[in-house]
Amino acid sequence: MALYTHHLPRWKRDEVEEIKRGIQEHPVVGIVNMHGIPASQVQDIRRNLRGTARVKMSRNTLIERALNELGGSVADLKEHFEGQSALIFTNENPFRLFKLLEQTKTKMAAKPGEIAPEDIVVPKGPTTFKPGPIVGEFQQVGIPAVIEGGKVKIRETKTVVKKGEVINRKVAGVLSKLGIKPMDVGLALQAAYYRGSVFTPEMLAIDEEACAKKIAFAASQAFNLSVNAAIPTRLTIGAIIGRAVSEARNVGVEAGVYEKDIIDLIIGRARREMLAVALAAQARGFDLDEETLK
Amino acid sequence: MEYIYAALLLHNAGKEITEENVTAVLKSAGVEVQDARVKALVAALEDVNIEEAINRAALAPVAAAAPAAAAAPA
Amino acid sequence: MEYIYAALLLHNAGKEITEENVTAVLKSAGVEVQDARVKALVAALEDVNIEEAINRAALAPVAAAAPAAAAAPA
Amino acid sequence: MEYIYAALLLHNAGKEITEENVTAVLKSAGVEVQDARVKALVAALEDVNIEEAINRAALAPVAAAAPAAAAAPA
Amino acid sequence: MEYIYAALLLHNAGKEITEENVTAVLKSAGVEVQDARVKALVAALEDVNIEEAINRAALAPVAAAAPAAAAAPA
Amino acid sequence: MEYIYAALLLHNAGKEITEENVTAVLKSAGVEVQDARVKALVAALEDVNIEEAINRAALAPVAAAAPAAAAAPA
Amino acid sequence: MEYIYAALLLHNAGKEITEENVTAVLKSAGVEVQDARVKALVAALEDVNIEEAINRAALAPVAAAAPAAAAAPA
Repeated sequence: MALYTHHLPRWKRDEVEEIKRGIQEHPVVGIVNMHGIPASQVQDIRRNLRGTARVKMSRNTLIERALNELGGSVADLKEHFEGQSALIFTNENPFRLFKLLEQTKTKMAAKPGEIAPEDIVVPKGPTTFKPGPIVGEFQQVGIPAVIEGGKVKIRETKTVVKKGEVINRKVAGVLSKLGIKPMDVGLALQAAYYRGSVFTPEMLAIDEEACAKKIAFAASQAFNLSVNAAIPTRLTIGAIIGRAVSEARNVGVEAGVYEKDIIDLIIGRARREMLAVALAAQARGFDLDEETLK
Repeated sequence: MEYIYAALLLHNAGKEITEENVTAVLKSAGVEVQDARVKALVAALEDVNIEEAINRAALAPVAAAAPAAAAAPA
Repeated sequence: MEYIYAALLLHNAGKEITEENVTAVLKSAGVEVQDARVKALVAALEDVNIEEAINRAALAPVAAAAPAAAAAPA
Repeated sequence: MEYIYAALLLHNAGKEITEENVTAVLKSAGVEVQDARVKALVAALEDVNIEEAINRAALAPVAAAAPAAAAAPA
Repeated sequence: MEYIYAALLLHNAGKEITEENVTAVLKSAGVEVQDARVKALVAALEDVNIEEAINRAALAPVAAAAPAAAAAPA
Repeated sequence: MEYIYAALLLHNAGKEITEENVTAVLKSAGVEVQDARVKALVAALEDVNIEEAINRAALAPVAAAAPAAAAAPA
Repeated sequence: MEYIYAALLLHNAGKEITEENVTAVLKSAGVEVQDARVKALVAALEDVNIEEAINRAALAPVAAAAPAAAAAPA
């Protein structure tokens, strides 16, 4: 460590110290990739995060040095460096931080050489282009185009780049002409350090819809248990009564207990049985009288 | 369900549903008739409009099923 | 549909559905029996699994009601 | 329905559904018991698997819903 | 469900659903009564319109099945 | 429903559903525990196969009744 | 599902679903609490309308069996 210190110019030394302080003063430290984010958007993001999280941009070498000097498990963050990294400090928990950063993402046009974050689909339908070289450009990237009513029309919906594939120059050009913005641009959280552990994006992405479903599912189970075990609660007593009544009716109808309350159900059941047999008989040549079918 | 079939048979034939008639029909089919069940049946049917019960039975299930489906996505 | 009820009654009573039996049940209910219809019914039901048809009706009232409605104009 | 409730109460309590037991339960609830209805109830339930009957209609509609559609055109 | 049936029996018999009455009915059926369950039941029933719950059950069974199928993929 | 949720939490955690455990869980959630309800809960669950009971659809939900009622006039 | 039940217990008890509260409830049930899961749950529930999710369940309790398989690994 002493070795590093001696060789660092003053401003670098200060920078490293500032990074170390940031890490020590916040429970959560994230690594984000700033690569390809326009400066204007970085400013927007900073503004959106103000009061919640602080973005610290620096050279990767200096961040690495700070992490090395601190040592311990936080240094594991180094393994998640990618592109042009920046640190993000917050007092929020890492899940919340991940969610916040996802929310700051916006859609941008694709640049040649970028990787498609999802299948890029060009929908069929009319365009505003007049006939010209554009038709050839479309065809070169596999988009079937025709001229219709003096305008270029895309004949069928096409997936031009699959998720994970590189977007080449020609495709990028066509997409930009069509105004398709496939890229998610924003601070991508590479990893977050929290209380001795490094969390990856896969661990941090929470599916709220799935969570709501689990809640609903758990509530159903509780409802079922309460009714099936006949444990009355304010919420379920109505259903429990209903169940008991249904059971009693079922038994009564099934066994043919001729009680006033269910005699109409029994009549209905007999009538349905008659109809079922009548229709089966009809299918085999027995003429039903009109009354039967009424 | 024999007893109710006998009753509905009588109803369809335009005959009154009395203990006597129900018993006769059941016997004709070789059923060992239990008086108590006949009595209970006739008593239960006393205040019932059979025609209406039949029509309700035919209509109700279909009608009930439709709104139920609609409620599902809620 | 007296004829069908008579058949169901016999079926439930564990009796065979023969022309003789159906006629006896119908007569016991005061129905003026048409021999041709009895013949047609007995012939038609020969190939019908009544138990299955009944169970289907009991379990699936919706299903039973639907074809009923559809069949109505027939 | 008192009579049926009494029967199910006994069934749930693991007791036999006899005329005597049903009568006792009904009386304890202050019901003026009609012997014929008790007899009819006990007779009707004699050959019935109550556990099955309880669950049959209760569970069946779920399964029935699907074939209902399929059966409709039949 | 014994406790519930006891309550429904009392309700149908026009009697009040009190801890005392429920206990008496359960005992008449030979049930070893647990006071806590009786208390919990009576308390839960205080806020419920039983008649309404019963009527709702009468209407619901058929309809209840349909949303199940629709909701299943959720 | 707190009591039910407490029971399910214990069940899922592989712990026994005893009065003591249920009480502890409820207290940890800041619930003012009523001993009688805990007793009733534990007693009711004694003979219940919880796994089965939670997955078995409970019939006639309150909500399902609403559309049924709408269909009633049919 | 323990974590979900803990959350629902707190919700039903009218308590806030915070990391601290969830942890306390889980511990009271003898669960070895994983900090990260508690955090993930609380963060996820921030944007979930629990009341709505519960009501959705109340409407389609029958459906519970189906998602069971899907939810199991959770």
